Amino acid sequence: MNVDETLSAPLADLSPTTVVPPPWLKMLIQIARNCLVVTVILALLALVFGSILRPALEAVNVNEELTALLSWLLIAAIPPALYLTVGFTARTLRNAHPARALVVALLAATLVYGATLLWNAAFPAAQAAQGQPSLEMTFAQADSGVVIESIVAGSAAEQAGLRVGDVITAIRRESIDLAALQSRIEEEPLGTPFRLRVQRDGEEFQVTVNSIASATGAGNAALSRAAAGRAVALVVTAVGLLVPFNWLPYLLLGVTLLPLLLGYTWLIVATFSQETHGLLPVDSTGSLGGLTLSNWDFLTEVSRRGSVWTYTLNSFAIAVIMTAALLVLCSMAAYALSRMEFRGRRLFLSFTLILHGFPAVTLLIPIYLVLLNLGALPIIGEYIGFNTLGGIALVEIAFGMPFGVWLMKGFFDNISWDMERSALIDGANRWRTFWEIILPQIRPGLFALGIFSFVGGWNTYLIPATFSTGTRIANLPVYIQQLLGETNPINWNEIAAIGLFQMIPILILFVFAQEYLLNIYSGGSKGSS
Amino acid sequence: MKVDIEQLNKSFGTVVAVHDLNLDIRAGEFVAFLGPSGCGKTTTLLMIAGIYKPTGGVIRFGERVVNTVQPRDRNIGMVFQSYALYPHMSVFENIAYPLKLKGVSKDEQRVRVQRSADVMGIGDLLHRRPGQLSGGQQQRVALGRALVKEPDVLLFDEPLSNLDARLRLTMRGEIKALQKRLGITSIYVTHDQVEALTMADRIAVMNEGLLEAYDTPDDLYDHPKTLFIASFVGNPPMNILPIQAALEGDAVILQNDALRLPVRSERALKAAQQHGDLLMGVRPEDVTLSADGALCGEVFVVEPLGREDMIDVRIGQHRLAALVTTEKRIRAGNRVRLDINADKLQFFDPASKRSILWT
Amino acid sequence: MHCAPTATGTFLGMGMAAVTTTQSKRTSSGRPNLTAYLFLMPAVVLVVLFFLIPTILVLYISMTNLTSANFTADIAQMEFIGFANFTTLFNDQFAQKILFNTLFYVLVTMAIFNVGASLFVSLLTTHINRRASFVFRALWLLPRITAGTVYIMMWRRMIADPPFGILNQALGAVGGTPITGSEYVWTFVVIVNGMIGMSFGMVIFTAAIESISKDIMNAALVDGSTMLQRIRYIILPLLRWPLLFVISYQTLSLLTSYEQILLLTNGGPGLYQTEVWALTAYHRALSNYFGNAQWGYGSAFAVVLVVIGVLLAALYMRVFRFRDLVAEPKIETL
Amino acid sequence: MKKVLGLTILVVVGLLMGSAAFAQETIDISVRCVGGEIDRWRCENFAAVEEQVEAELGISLNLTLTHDAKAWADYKNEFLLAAQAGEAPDIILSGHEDVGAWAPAGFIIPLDDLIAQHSEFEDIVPTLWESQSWDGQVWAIPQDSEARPIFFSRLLLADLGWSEEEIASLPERVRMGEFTFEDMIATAEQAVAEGVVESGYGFYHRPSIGFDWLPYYLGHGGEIMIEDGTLVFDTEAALGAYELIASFAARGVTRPDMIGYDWTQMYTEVAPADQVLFYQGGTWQWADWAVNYIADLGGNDYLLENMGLMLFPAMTEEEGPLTLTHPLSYMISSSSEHPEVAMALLAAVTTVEANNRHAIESFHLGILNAQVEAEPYKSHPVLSTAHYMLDYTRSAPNHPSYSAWANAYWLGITAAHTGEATPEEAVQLAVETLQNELGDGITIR
Repeated sequence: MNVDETLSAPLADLSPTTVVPPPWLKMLIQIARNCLVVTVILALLALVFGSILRPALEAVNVNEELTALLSWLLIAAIPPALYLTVGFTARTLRNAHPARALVVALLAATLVYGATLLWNAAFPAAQAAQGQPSLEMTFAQADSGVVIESIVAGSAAEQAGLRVGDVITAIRRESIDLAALQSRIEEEPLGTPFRLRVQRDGEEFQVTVNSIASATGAGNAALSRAAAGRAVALVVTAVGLLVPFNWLPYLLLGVTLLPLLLGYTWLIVATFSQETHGLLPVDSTGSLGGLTLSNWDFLTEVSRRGSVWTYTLNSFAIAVIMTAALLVLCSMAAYALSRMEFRGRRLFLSFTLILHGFPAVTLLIPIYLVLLNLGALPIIGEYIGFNTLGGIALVEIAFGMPFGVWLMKGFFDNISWDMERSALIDGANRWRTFWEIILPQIRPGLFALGIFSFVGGWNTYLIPATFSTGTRIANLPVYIQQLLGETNPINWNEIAAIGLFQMIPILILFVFAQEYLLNIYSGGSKGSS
Repeated sequence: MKVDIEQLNKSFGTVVAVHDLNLDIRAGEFVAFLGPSGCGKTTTLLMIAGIYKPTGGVIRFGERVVNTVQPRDRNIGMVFQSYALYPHMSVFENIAYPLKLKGVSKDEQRVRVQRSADVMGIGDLLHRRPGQLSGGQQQRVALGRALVKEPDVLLFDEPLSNLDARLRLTMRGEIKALQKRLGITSIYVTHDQVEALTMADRIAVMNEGLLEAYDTPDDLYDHPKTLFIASFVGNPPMNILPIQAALEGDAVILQNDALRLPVRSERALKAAQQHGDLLMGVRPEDVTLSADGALCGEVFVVEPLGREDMIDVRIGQHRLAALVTTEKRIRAGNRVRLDINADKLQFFDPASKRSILWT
Repeated sequence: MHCAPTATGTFLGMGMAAVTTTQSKRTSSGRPNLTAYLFLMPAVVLVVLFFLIPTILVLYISMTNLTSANFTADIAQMEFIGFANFTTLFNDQFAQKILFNTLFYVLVTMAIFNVGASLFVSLLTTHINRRASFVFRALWLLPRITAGTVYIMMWRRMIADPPFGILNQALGAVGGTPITGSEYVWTFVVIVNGMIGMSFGMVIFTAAIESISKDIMNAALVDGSTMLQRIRYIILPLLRWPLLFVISYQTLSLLTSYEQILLLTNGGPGLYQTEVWALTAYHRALSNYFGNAQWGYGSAFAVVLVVIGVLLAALYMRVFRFRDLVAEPKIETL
Repeated sequence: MKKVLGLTILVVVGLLMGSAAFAQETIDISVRCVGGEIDRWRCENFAAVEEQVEAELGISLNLTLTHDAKAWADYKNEFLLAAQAGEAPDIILSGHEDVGAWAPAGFIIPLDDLIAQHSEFEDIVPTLWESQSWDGQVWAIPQDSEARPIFFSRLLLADLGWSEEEIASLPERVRMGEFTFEDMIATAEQAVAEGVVESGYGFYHRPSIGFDWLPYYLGHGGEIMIEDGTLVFDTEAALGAYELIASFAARGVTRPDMIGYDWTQMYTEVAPADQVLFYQGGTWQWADWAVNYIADLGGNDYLLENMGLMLFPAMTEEEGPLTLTHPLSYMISSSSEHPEVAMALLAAVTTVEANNRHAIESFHLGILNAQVEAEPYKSHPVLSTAHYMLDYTRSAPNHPSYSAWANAYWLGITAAHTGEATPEEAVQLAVETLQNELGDGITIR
């Protein structure tokens, strides 16, 4: 049991000894009431999304599929939500009378199961009632292919000229085995034409047979899947009730994180595979396997686009310049704004705030003109104009600045005034106070800003993509995007490797400095929260 | 170095923090600023330190007007309530910092820091970081740092309020002794009257930005000039009762709706000359149990203070606190008779809230 | 006993802000402090170069017919055409659709992810084992620190058609019918952006929830409240301010950020299906298949955003409790 | 000591001056190209002729060749920004239609005078020059040419029951106008109905904006620019095009989500010739497939066996079959300090030898008359069978506002294809957009 059990026991009743087990009837009524409330709420929400919002959005010409999806999800959420409701309600009983709790839970869950079965039958699973598609034949697996065992008399298959004993080798041009054939028939909608490649007496010919609804075994597959799902939910509910561990938050968090986990897993798997089908590494023929290190050849290769290290160096240069400049700039400005009195302070402060939310990315057009003019400056123009690393870094710095000043101001605001007064009395001027006394105090802030700036500079795409030409000063994200371009075949696996390579410094920072990263926004909002 | 403050004013926006303050602090004197929190005493101190700019008036160090002099050029030392040690520097670096800023050579820094640290009894802690020190040790470091540059004026901003009671007592004595030994003009801000009374040569009592009194501790205690001083100085606080005084023969009758008290004393005579309503003050230690006392009331709270009990007696709708020996074993609900030491009575004019004895 | 607030008083800032005209006069009469200006200088230069001048420029360019065919960096040579671009913009048959797309995108992403999911996750992670919660939160931060190009590549693979798509593989495993990315394009646009956006709210909400004093939570526990009651009656009311902060800040972020959409769908598929306003500005001015960039017209789109941005930022200053920010510095020396 | 120092200084100064003098003869030329790996000769040809040109002109060249696979929009934008910043490469490869925008903007220079100095250009197929001109001047040198035919899968046609002869004669029947576009769609429909291909796999087309869409408009008798140089939008032709395009998905021969479909995914399906019956693409894609998609099936040989290519079948009787070419061209930017050197380089790569390297590897059509007669072009199995198509090609005009025209046309296509608008509404949409953006600059017919 973890340390802060008292605070982390979201579902448990807090004082087991004082719980008086409520009468059975009362508990069941409570369960029923809770179930009803949950159902009504979810159904109402589904109604709002599906029947009200959706047409409303349609009327104003906005895509409505999200609301459709939501309403569908809400309906789908009803059975699990009911299980949970039962669980929540019966849980109070758990600590006092575990055995009784289990009985109540199972009883109630069974009731709910029955109810939702009816509900589901009335709702979107309607297609199950249509019946399974069938080719009106039965098959058996043989070495040479799928052998036709029997054909319904007068069926389309018979009319197409198929006979018992014919061997089906492929649908269209894909060779097929029994299991694949059956699942294809099951999955394709009714009336789908199946182009069968058939062998008879060493001759090959093709026939087309359309699938029709079969009278037997209607919709059993879909229903049994649903039933299996419910059984799983039932077991989860029961286990959740009895296992003295707060499993629910973990489950919910895990589920919400799933897409991310899958995505990053793919990234890693892909870098070591010839190709991937979903998360599985496959070779060029599409069968499992094909693990390879060749995707990492880019590390040593010098292609037409140059070596990846050039891009890495550019990325690094942008990130480092940006980090260094932002640290100095933001801490100086924030120090003045936080701790100094001067005319125009109010103006500056309000300006910082407005800049904080200013839509700077929409200003790329005029910023291009500014860069052109900067580039025309004598001497320094060569380093900070359009199509220079300095120019790109400068724009990045400017864009990152409002947030940085804001963040650092929050940190400065929290420094003790006595400390600074003391330094002044000890004989320091403001600059020394800032440099020797205050800056060392806000090291966490500097770390946070530094890491964040580095990550930002390392990952930046839009600005280098817009303000650089050719590949001379392009950075890794621009390089990667360019490999994903439409004029080139996309080698996903090599790009995944480059992507992972690009992520390595970030991941290292992530592992060693995540607390600072997690602090980033809280530091910034401290000044005003 | 003597410090003179004339007509000092400070306002933040429309809020007046310090109003027409006049003070003279003699060279080598130990002056305490006493008052409830937020009364302007710290603001005054920070003006002396040069952290705040006075809105009006003059601050003089010796003959030099320092109003616009930077803090670093005032040659002052200051000890803060929060100690304000630099957490990223060792004790040595902390103490040496003022010297470093002055450009003192490394060798001399070492000597002077060691000396200062030895004086404060932290000579063996120099390599530590402030975070590794106890509160008392940190306070000593802060003091060492303030002293190391041999300041002309030493400023204390409630330096002991973060320490526990025992330590506070020790430090109190040490600071007092040190100040006497070094003879540095010192200004000490506190809201704790015991500290002020025990340490200071003179105490400036401030209230709502105004100077209420500026006197030696004894005078403040025995001859409070205002009702505020009387009720603020002294613990437990002085009893204040509304009263009318009338001469009746050679006795003075002090009476109100609930009590009638004939007394014979010079102070009472003086009060009797003032007709009408008065406020009478009497310290709890001057109220005694007496079988034939003129006052009679019901005890409703007994607070044991160890050596003595403090009892709260209700007389009519008035309350009177008294210090009595524990042996009497007085319980709440007892009816007691009380007498008052007539020579220690104080009298105030209810309108002006000033003493009618000491003006 | 009432005592006038002094510099050490905590409510100085409030006192300052409560005073009106005479007050601000005094504040602005602070001396022109050279040191402070030196500290601010570099930041100010950048602000002028990359915020102030561009804003003025974009206003001007939006009133010219600058295109790649008559392109010039010299302002004097641009052909001034008044509000013609804005007339064209408002007559554009798709402006309305793009506007609704933008609103839809901002509102839905905000509601489901930037506020909804982030609140959900912060509530969950603050109620589980500390170590585990740290891991979860850190994982949620990954999308934000992954380069947009890599992140989008990941998602393109996620929603690819069979046999490549991860999602379709999962669907296939449970017997579902395959889906195509373009069918659910808005869903994915929202999810992809939301997963990046939600870490912001999560960090702030988590900090706010954790800063709620343990005493209050313990008191609620002693009172016998359930977790849901604690969330409803203690945590959520205390989160009012962070919620406002997140909503106002993220509205602007969502409104003006388009990099992910650019990389994921580039506004398509089909007829401006996922085109948002900021992306249109980019498309018009900086990305055209046939090579003719309409800088003036694109700027008109940008100007609309700038105006909305400034208005929102002003609103947001109120939310940010600007008064607290201008609390006077407690050192006046120099 | 002093002597040594003096000597050192002397030597250093001498070296510096020497290198300066040497540097004077080195001329920096930068070239920017775009395309996939198979298009590498677009840039690499310059490296191949570097020494030859150095010898010819007696100079030392320092070539910077930049070749990547950027998206066209980004690529063109990059040049635009660079040109205005004075940082444009000396030679830029881009679509010929950019002449229409870049010439009036002053980003590229007219080449008439320079062309006259080099005899290499005389052999260029005369029709190609038209697309390089604007305002009576030539601004670009053709780099390659191509046909954008329709590919058909021999495998799937056979599955459908077509005989060898029928399949083999298909291109010719198209050329004669016997096999029309409607016949093609009907064939695709039949293939879907019989399960030879899955629903939506009968006919694939480009999934995004591009030139491939013009044949639908042109095939219905549309004109884009008339002789006096004004842009025209022919509503009747557009309606025909949109109706046809809308019918693809409606008749189930094309995926409804074809627009926005992933290129790589599409090629994966098209290249093996066993899933998609007809595909509208470009010759260069053949080379791409052979190398990048079906190398392990047998590459080029596999394609030759299983894939064929034909003109766009006739959509109307009057227009007959057609195809489109979109020549890429080299242009010289106005920020180039050595246009004559750049031109010499261009002349050097405009030879049969140099251009064949590109044409053969990437399956682009030749630009020189002599090229067609020369080996290995002459005997190249694909190029030789496609070469007749040059007689049927059309191309886009060079006009500063062509981009607006094409964008509006594309809007209608998207609207019609996705079913968001009826073909009539789609025409209206395109017309309104054109009028809104171009005002008087467009004639609606």
